[in-house]
Amino acid sequence: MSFEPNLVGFLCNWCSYTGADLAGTARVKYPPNLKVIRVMCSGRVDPNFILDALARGADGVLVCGCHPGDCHYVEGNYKCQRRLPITRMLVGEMGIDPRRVRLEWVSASEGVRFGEVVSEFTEEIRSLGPLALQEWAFDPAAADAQLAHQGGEHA
Amino acid sequence: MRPIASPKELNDLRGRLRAAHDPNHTWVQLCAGTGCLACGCEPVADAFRQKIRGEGLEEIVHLKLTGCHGFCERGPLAVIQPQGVFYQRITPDDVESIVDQTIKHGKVVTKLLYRDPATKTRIEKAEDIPFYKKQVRLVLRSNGHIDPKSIEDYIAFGGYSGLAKALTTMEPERIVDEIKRSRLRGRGGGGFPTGVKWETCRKSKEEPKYVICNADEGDPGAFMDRSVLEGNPHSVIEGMIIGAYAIGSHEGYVYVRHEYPLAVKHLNIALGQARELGLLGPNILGTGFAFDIGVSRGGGAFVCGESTALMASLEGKVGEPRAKYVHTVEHGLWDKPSNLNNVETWANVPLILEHGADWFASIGTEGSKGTKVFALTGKICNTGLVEVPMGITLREILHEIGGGVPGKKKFKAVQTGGPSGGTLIVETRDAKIMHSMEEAGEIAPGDAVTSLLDLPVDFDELTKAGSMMGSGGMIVMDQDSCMVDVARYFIHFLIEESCGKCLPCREGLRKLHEILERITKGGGTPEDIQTLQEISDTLIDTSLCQLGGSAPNPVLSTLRYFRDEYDAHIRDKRCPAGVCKDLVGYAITADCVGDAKCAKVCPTEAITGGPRNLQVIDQSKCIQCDACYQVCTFNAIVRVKRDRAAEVQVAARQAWKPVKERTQAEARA
Amino acid sequence: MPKVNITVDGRPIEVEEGSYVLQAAEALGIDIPTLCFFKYVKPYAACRICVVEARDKRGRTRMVTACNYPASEGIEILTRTPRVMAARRLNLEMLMSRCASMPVLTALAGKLGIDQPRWGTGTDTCILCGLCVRVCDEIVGAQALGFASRGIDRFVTTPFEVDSDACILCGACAALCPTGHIRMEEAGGRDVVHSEITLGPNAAIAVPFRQAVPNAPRIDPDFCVHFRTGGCKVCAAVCPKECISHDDVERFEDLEVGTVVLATGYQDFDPTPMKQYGYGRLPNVITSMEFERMNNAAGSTGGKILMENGKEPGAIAILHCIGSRDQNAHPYCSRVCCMYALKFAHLVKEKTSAEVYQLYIDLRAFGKGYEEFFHRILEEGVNVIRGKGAEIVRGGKEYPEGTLLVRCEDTLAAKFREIPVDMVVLCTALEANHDAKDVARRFGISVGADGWFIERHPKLGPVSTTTDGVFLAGVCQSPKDIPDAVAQGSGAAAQAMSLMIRGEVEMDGAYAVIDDEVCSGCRLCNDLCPYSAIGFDETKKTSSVNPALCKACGTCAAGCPSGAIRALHFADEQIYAEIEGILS
Amino acid sequence: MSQNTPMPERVDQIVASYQARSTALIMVLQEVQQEYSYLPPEALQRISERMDLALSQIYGVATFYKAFSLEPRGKHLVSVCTGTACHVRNSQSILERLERDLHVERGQTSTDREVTLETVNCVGACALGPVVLIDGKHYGHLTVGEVEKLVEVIRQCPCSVQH
Repeated sequence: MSFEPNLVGFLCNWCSYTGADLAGTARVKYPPNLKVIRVMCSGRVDPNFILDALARGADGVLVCGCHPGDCHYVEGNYKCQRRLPITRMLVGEMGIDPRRVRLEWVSASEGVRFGEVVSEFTEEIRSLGPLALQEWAFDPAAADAQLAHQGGEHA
Repeated sequence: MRPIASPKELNDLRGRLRAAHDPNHTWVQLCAGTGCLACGCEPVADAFRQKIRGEGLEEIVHLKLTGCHGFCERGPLAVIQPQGVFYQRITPDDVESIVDQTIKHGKVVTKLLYRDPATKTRIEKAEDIPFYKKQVRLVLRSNGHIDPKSIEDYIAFGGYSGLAKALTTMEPERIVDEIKRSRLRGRGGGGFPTGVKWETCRKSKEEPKYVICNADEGDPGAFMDRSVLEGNPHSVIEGMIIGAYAIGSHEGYVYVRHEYPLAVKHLNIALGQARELGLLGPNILGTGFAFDIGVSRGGGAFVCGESTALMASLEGKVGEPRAKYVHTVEHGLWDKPSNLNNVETWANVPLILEHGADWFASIGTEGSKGTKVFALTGKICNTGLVEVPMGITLREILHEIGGGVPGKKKFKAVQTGGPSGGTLIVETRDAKIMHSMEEAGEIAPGDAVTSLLDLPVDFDELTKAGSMMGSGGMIVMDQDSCMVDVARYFIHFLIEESCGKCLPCREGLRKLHEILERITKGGGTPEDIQTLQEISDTLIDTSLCQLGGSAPNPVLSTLRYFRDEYDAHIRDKRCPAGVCKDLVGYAITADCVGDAKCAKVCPTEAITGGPRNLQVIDQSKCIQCDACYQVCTFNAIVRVKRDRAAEVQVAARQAWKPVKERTQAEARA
Repeated sequence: MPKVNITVDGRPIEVEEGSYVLQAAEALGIDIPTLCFFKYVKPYAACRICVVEARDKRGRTRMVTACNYPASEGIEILTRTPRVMAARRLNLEMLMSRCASMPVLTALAGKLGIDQPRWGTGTDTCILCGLCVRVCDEIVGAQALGFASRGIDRFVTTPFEVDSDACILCGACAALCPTGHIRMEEAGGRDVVHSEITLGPNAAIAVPFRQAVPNAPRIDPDFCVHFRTGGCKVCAAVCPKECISHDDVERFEDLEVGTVVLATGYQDFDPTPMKQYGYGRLPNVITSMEFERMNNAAGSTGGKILMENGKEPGAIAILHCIGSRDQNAHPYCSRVCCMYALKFAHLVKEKTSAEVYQLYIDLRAFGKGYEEFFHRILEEGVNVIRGKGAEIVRGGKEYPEGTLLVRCEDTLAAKFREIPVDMVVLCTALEANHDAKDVARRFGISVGADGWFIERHPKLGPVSTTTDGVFLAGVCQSPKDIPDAVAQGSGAAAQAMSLMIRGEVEMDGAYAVIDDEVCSGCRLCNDLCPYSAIGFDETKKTSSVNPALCKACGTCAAGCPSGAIRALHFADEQIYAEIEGILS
Repeated sequence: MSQNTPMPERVDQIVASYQARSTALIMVLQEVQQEYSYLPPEALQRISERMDLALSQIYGVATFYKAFSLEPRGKHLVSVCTGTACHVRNSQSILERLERDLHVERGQTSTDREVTLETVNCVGACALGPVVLIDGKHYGHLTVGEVEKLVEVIRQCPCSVQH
């Protein structure tokens, strides 16, 4: 069976979360891979959240916010618009394909578009394959043990 | 000089000074008032100094330059003490004989003695001279005797005893009472009871209070205040200190007229000496009473004789009077209570304190107490300063003291009180004058007329008769004065001296002068008399101060007594006294002896005729400058109506004979 | 002051002791003529025209001047006795013989019954009443004038009869001079009318204009003499309620308020830079506000439409969109000009017989009854040209003097046209106040590119702003006409009232909190917050959140480099837990 | 005080000697008049500053009192007494002759600055009436004829102005 990407989505409460809700009520078909975390504004999304999600096994992270100018908090989405590219650069430098982190503006009325975004993102991640950071995640306890083991040799 | 700390010390000093006065020394009391200075007493003094030094008599013969003796006509003059001989019209050359004969040998230089024109006899002692005999010299008592620049002289002569008595034995209220009981009245001319004035000033609540001496003496022809300040400044200072103590003032001012530099000098010297002796300043006579006097020189403005204008001038402002609805004794200098009196009034105060109010009240009449100083000037034989008891008649002053009108001229009028307020005093029984008074509606024809000349000198009497005491200037006029010109002169004087603030005075005086000038130039019309009357009434009614208020007096009194002269000018275009140039023509009569003195002085060579011949004035060239009339000793030149001059000279030509051919009688006529 | 009883012409009156008799007569309505009296300077009593007879208790009568004679118990004042009248008449005749016949004197002569002054009239124009000297000394305090010389030569002058540098050109002497002897004149010698003097004596205290709000007089310090010389203060002395104080100074007051309604309005666009319209250069080219002012009955022309030379214009052009819908000025439409332009056209038609030309791009008569008004204007014969006025130039020799040519393209007739008119009204744009940005920053709201304040939401929140408690009303939010402004104002007031009525602000649970221990004081978060809810504590050197303003969007929490800010309900650990939960 | 101190300082000294009391204005003006025989405009300006008095008040005082003159006076001062006493002794004719011979009107200064002719209302020497003062020296009992002699006296009288 093909790889099912495990996606995390941060949706802003006023536009994208309402948009997702509209997609649901409008029976829009879109893959279920995206697991959603509601935040009050896309500006709340801290780059650490994205890294933590990836670290915990997410294959891709989608951040959605209101269109610029529509933000319920006036400037929240502008801040997100500045933070995401930097996060993607950071992720890229860590050896993770930046495309695994995506920012989309979805307004409350764009239920259909939300579906398309999720589908498109899922397919894109599917093509990138699993990230599976755990394998090479740093296990502090193992590292200690190994160190102790090596220490013996070096001591 | 140590300051005197008590009245006893003052008496001791007086005792010492009197003891030092050696009776067998000789004092030459030479008058050095402004009048005598003017007629040359300086060279006489120098001559005395040289003579005394030359003869080595410095120890026993002393030259003392005193204040004015009063007899200005006979200056330079001196009194040799202790003999008391009175020499007059002394020239520097006479000094030689005075010292040699009188001082060394007690012999009298008859040439220098006063010759009484009536009795033609020489009089040795001053008090025997008619000029002095009828006088009672209180304010001027020490004028001829003390050296104004020495306080010791003043003290030796009894000075400051009144002050000592007042400060140490009397309460201020009692001093005010004393002055009230003496019934002393203001000598400035108004005659307001001095005691009442002091009392009101004392009672007003505001502080500080000022005591002011009005020495502005703006009336021309009046120099009594000047003589007192020059001759005896301490009497005024003492009076002011007593007044200040009585009223409760600590600051005094003497406002002296700009034209009196000598008075300012002597006053300042006296003030300095008084301060040095502790008779002025923080602690007077040790009694703790503090009072000082500042001298302020006027700026040359007659209006500053008026109290509120004087105070404005003292405040450094323009001498503009202000309404007297609030009296200056309550709101005067810097709006504080200020008691202003005339020099002569202040000079009387020490006498009253020294001799008591009853003594003072014993002199003078029922309404006016004490004496009054008059300045006798103008057409009078004995020009000078006269101090007479109130009640004396003007006739006595003019004829017995003044010696009548010089040069066979007829007396016409005497003017008292100066330009603002002055009125004429005339021989009201004179026919022409009575006629004029009838025309002016003053008296009904045939009414009895009070003779002004026989009125006693008294504030109330004179005012009742429509005249006034005035400041004391007494200008005598004879037939040569044209009354219309006199009125015009006074109005012109006031135009120059008016402050110009209030409309009636400024515009009224201009109008009066216009009319009077027109009359003197022959352009008068009958209605002018009515207009002069109306303008005068308005000035009296509405002028802000007394300068304007009393300016019409000279006009009204000349109109009242000399209406005929006004009619002569208006109707006949003739000036009876020959003064108004435009109406007068000069003509030489047959009395001319041909000495051609007139020709020499004539500026336009209008007189021709050659030596020892009848001189003739060319009417076209004559500019009526009066030079010939004044120089001709034979009264051969007459001033007649302009168009009659030629006629007179034609008649003269027929009647004229050379002097040799004239009979004895004709020559003498 | 104790009271005294006196009688004036037999009529009793009680007055203060020492008060002047003239005032008593005035109170009784008895007229006493004066020449040198002025209520606000000390009486001088120089003219003596106000003499009256005063009879004291002892029956002695004397002539006194009413202006400064103090009232005392029981005196009787007689103002018209023959003696008084004669004195007044003669004094006046004497004055008239020196002075030229001037209104003040001939009027007084008439009153005193003098038809022919006895000595005729003279030439002087100064009656030496001293009013000028006293006002300059006692009221103005400049003491530039004074009397000189004395007696009949007395005259009023400045020192050495040269221009005085003490004179502050207030014109008080000229205003007070009863004969016009003193005139105000420009350095060039041209006579100056009082109203033109910058420091004119037309009272530096006045109600600015009829409908001023508040409708109370105010002092203009630049023109008030007191602020120049420390003198005067006549207004304070005269005000019965003593409500004038000259030592008030402008001061800033801090008001503790919970709600603010910003209604700071707009300012007119200045068309001068647009050289093509010749405003300020060509005569009779005026802005719409100036035209509006001219039409105001309390305006300078009393409501009449007049050209600068005072005549009625024959033709008027009204140019729309000057500075509006213009890439070089303001791109936005100022919304109100079309309708007031039509109103102007109607006013011109109603008040004058002038031709009217409306030059518009699109006529926006969008409001209720607006379109009907537009048609009515057309029926009144207004020439309506669809084409923006391009340029205004002076008419050539062939046109009468003062004609202006309006060059424009009539797009409907597809022709270039040059319309000769006498007056041009420029409907200038409404632009934001020059200090709009400062005001916005002060109140924590934001300003759009066009300078108008930004409302909370263009559709749903037009009267409030993103900062709670700050509301907007009127043109400061965007151009609008009076009905809209009133509507918005009412809305803003209502919303403000809703907050104020409650008395406290309802906050939902969520807001951000800064931990002082962790906060390094980098102040990064201060600018992050669109609601300026994060302030900086100077003493503790740490930032802090004002919970009432915080909208709990959490942007600051995400931006804080040291993680010192906790966004309640969406704290970091909560989100991490969510992440862990969905990925486990 | 020495003549050569420049005028402004000299005026300051005079003002200071009266402690700049505004009430001493007339005395200050008299000393300045005494020093320079007239009141120069700069002096009045200086006094206005030093005594904190309005120039208009000072100008008023300077033109009110006859003792002050705003124009420089002539080398010699001839004062004819026109008081009443001298008037009745015909000082008018002497005044008119002096005006004719000196070619200067009363109250004016001759164009060559030689002589100032002024009238005074009584100098207090009425016995000598009619009296004329030349630079402070009295000449009494004058008649119109003697005026010519007087004019010579004025011309060669050495003393400069002091009165």
